[in-house]
Amino acid sequence: MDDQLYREIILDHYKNPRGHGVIEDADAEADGMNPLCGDEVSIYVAFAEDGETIEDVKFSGRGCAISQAATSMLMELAVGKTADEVARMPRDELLEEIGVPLQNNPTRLKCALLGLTTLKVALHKAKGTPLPDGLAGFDELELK
Amino acid sequence: MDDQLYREIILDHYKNPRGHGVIEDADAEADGMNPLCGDEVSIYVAFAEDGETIEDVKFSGRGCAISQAATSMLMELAVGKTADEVARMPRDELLEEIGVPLQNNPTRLKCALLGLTTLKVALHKAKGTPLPDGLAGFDELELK
Amino acid sequence: MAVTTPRKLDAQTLRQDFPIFGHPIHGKPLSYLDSASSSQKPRQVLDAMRTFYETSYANVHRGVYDLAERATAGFEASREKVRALINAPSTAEVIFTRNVTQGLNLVAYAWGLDNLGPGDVAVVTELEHHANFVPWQQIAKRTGAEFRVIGIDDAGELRLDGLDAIAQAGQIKVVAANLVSNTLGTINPIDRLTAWAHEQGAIMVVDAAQAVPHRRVDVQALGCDFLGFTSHKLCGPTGAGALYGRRELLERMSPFEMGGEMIRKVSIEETTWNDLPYKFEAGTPAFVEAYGMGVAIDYITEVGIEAIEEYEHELVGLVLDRLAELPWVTVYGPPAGRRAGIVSFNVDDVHPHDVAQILDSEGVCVRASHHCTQPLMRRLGITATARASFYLYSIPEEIDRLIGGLHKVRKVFA
Amino acid sequence: MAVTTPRKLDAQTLRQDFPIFGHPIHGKPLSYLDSASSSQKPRQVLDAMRTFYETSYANVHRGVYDLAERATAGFEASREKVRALINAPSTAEVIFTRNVTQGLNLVAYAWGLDNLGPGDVAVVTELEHHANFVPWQQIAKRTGAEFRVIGIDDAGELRLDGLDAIAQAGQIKVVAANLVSNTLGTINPIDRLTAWAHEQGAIMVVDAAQAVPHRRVDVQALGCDFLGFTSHKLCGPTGAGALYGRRELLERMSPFEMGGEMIRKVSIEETTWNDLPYKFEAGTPAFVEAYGMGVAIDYITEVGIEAIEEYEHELVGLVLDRLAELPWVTVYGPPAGRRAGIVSFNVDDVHPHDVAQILDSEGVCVRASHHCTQPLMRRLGITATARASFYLYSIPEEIDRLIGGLHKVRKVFA
Ligand SMILES: Cc1ncc(COP(=O)(O)O)c(C=O)c1O
Ligand SMILES: Cc1ncc(COP(=O)(O)O)c(C=O)c1O
Repeated sequence: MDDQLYREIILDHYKNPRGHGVIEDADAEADGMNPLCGDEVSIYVAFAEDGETIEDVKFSGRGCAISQAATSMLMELAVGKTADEVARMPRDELLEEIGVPLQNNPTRLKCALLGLTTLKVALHKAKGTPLPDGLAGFDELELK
Repeated sequence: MDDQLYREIILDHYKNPRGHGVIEDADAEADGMNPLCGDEVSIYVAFAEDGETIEDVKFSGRGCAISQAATSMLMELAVGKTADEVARMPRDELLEEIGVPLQNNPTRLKCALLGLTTLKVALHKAKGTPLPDGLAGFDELELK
Repeated sequence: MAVTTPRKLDAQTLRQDFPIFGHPIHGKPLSYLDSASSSQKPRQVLDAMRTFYETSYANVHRGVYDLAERATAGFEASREKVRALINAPSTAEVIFTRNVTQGLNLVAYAWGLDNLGPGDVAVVTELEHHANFVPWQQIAKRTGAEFRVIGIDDAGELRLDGLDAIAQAGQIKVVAANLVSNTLGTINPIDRLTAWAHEQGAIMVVDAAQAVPHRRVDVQALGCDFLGFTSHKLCGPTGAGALYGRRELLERMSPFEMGGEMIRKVSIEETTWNDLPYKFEAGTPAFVEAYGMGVAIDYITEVGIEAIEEYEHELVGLVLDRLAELPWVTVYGPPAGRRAGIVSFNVDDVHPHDVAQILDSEGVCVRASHHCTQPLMRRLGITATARASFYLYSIPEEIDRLIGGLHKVRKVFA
Repeated sequence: MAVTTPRKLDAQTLRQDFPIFGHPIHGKPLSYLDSASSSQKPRQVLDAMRTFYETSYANVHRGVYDLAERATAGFEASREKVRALINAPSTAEVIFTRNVTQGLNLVAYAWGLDNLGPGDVAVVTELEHHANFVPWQQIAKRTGAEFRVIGIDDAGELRLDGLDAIAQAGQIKVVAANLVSNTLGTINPIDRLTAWAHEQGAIMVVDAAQAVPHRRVDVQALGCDFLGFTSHKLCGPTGAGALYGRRELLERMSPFEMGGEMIRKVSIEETTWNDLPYKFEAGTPAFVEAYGMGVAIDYITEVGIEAIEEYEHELVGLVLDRLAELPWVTVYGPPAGRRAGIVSFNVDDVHPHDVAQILDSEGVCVRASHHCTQPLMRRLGITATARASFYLYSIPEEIDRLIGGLHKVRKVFA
């Protein structure tokens, strides 16, 4: 199982994360945490002039290979999309991109989805749209 | 088992309890309760002139055949004894007198011992002696 | 899991799923008429729990390895079964508890300590089990709130005409009632109580310990805010129960017990809480028991909740008819048409302890007690009753043996 | 109950009592190194619980009939086993709980709500599990009391030289500490903490979750006021635990959870409480689990508590030696001579989740987590560790497989 999980591409993203960093004065921003291990991730978004298109997105924080690689891949996925598109991005889209089998592994699934969840929270907060069901509770808890 | 439990003598004491009644201005007095069923018993003691010998003892309240018969038998056992003797009376002495097999029946044992426990509490309170271990907790709880 | 009967309930066949009936009592067949106190367990539940321990055991949550993932999956699948059983909107609203008592205390503490105060009123019914009575009485006392009790009529049914007077006592903040009385079998009008509670701006807390195992319970249809039940009365193991709570309330509430699993982030200065439902599950849950409760839910669901209700209704009609033939027996509570499978009674001049003891010698198990409803006992002017109660494995022969045993009681005390 | 080994512990033989080791993980033998999180269960415990359900099941207490008396006897016999195990003076001082978390919350609520207030101080240690940290932090907050933490040195041992400074914070009312740290394996000087607590007029609350299953614990020798532990780490079922409390304190305390069994008399106006220990056991207890815990106590007692301690000490020395050979592994906590069978470590540049995941593929189960000790993690400057921990069925071959697995981790992340 680990051989499928720790594929070359995962290890590559883990060792060389894309979009790692901080955006000062970001338009949208949120902190997420995986209560299982205490890992934290912060995500920063800068919109294009239209205030909708994601022009830049970065993340900081440390975590396991799965969470870091997934967040790194997400950064690539999100750039150029609109806030709305990302807020409605099904989690399976990201999971397919990651391409590792996590269906029997809900604990690691949480790792894989930490970045996406945090990004969605950031976007909903910036837009003032209500958090969808799966994200409720993240609202006050996740945001400083 | 019930045939041993509901022997003639038990039923006789149940139907014709000895010492059933109230002593006004009793020298010692306590209320007991079986939390299993909510049954309550009150016991009243009058000492002889020496202030030690139990001259009269009565009980009121209702309960099951075992508790009523045991308390009724206890009334007969206690009269003429000193407070100290009764306070130290081993419970087996009463159980032998009752003569029914209760070793596998701790619930009914509580019924059988309700009167004795209450009488001991009454005597200890009247004498101001500390309640022995098994009776601690009865102290505030049992007495109004 | 193979349950033997699909459609109409066939108790004789179901009974074979329950190993305990293979063991005689005092040489007599076991007539178990104490299911309201606790139900017996089918082989299916016992087998599944054993297999869990033998093949998938590890602490749930936080475990990355396969064994822990499997344990977690079993535990969480059970949460979904509870959700479906009571039609809760989401598993986030299903909290595992030790028993219904703990669930009700959770509400009384975690909601009550922060939401009750002087001028407020907590309302319960005279039919309540102590588990839904004492917590409200005591938390009201601790917070300075008033405590009021909805009375009953002589048939053991709630007097809703007393509600207006109760509303005068102050700001009603919580109404707590059981769905089915464990002593009288009364089925309470929870929908009407809920409507009244909500009119007052109060929350409605339902003790469904005697309902969920025996009849269809739908928290959305009832409209209540909290509803609890207990595994051991539902063919499941001891040590488990569940509490449904409305999300908006659960989110606003402080946690109850605190420790592992229910936190998000702990520092010396402060602590934040995990998502629902974990915020209310501190420490290692009774996860094998919760899993076993899920298997029990599968079992009763496959038998058919409606079939169980219908069958027990037949039995209670039968026993009421038979008891009515005994002029020296007093039966308490409503007529068969308005009661669940529970009958409290007394034999003239014989204490219920003695009734139960003599019945035991015939292999007949009934409970003799105040049934944790002392305020109700006082209302009825007694201290205790004998109580017979049914479940899906109960058979008419057990009623025959009960009646036979009562004749023996009468003879001994003649 | 037949335990196979009497004198010196023979783990290979004992292991055969545990059915789970018959089931490979990913085709590899199971190397279960997560006993600090939860232990596996011997056949003896599973058999006994099953027999209880199949032959003696009825609700405990209040039952007059034989089945209920037998169930009660099994449950209460277990209480005596707990008493003997920790040398409590009396079974009146032994309260059954769901787990140690519930026991510690019981003390925090039932003692804390009435005994803490402004000017008072609740003290815990930086080594605490959240179960003995968050309740005190939050009850202190609710009551307006101060909250202070005893720090540790770089070896993960308590800095008792900091106590004087803490005593300046106000009137110390409670000191809460674990006997053995679940993350570092540190064995804490409870006797000295207790002496200090009592000098301050404070009570001493001991979390013995990692101690009672592995070493002799004597509440009278320790002199502490409360001590809790949990069944599932002690070869027993989930859903059970026990709390020892000193009688004088328990008698003076308000109850915690309220409902059936814990009352003496309930009326609309007021309620009085049952005798100890029942005053603190509301509702139907997890009595089959409590019974199972008693059987588990028999099991470990027959193996020999001292033999277990000695054997685990050997194993922890072995694993520390082997880990010391890996320069890319960091081990946290005290030297072997001063620690229990628990080792937390990290692999350079690899997250513990990934360590545990790769070890799992070799059938090796370790926990990767903050182990419910976030304040300790922060003190160590990390967010999580991988942790290996032992019990009486652990064998040196499992350590070999752990080390082999770590080499694989290193290779994957090279
Ligand atoms: C030291 C310590 N305290 C408390 C706990 C909590 O135990 P439980 O989850 O059984 O309540 C644990 C185990 O997780 C522990 O190791
Ligand atoms: C109506 C009702 N409420 C609460 C309880 C308490 O259930 P438990 O003891 O499982 O918490 C019972 C059963 O005893 C009950 O019948």
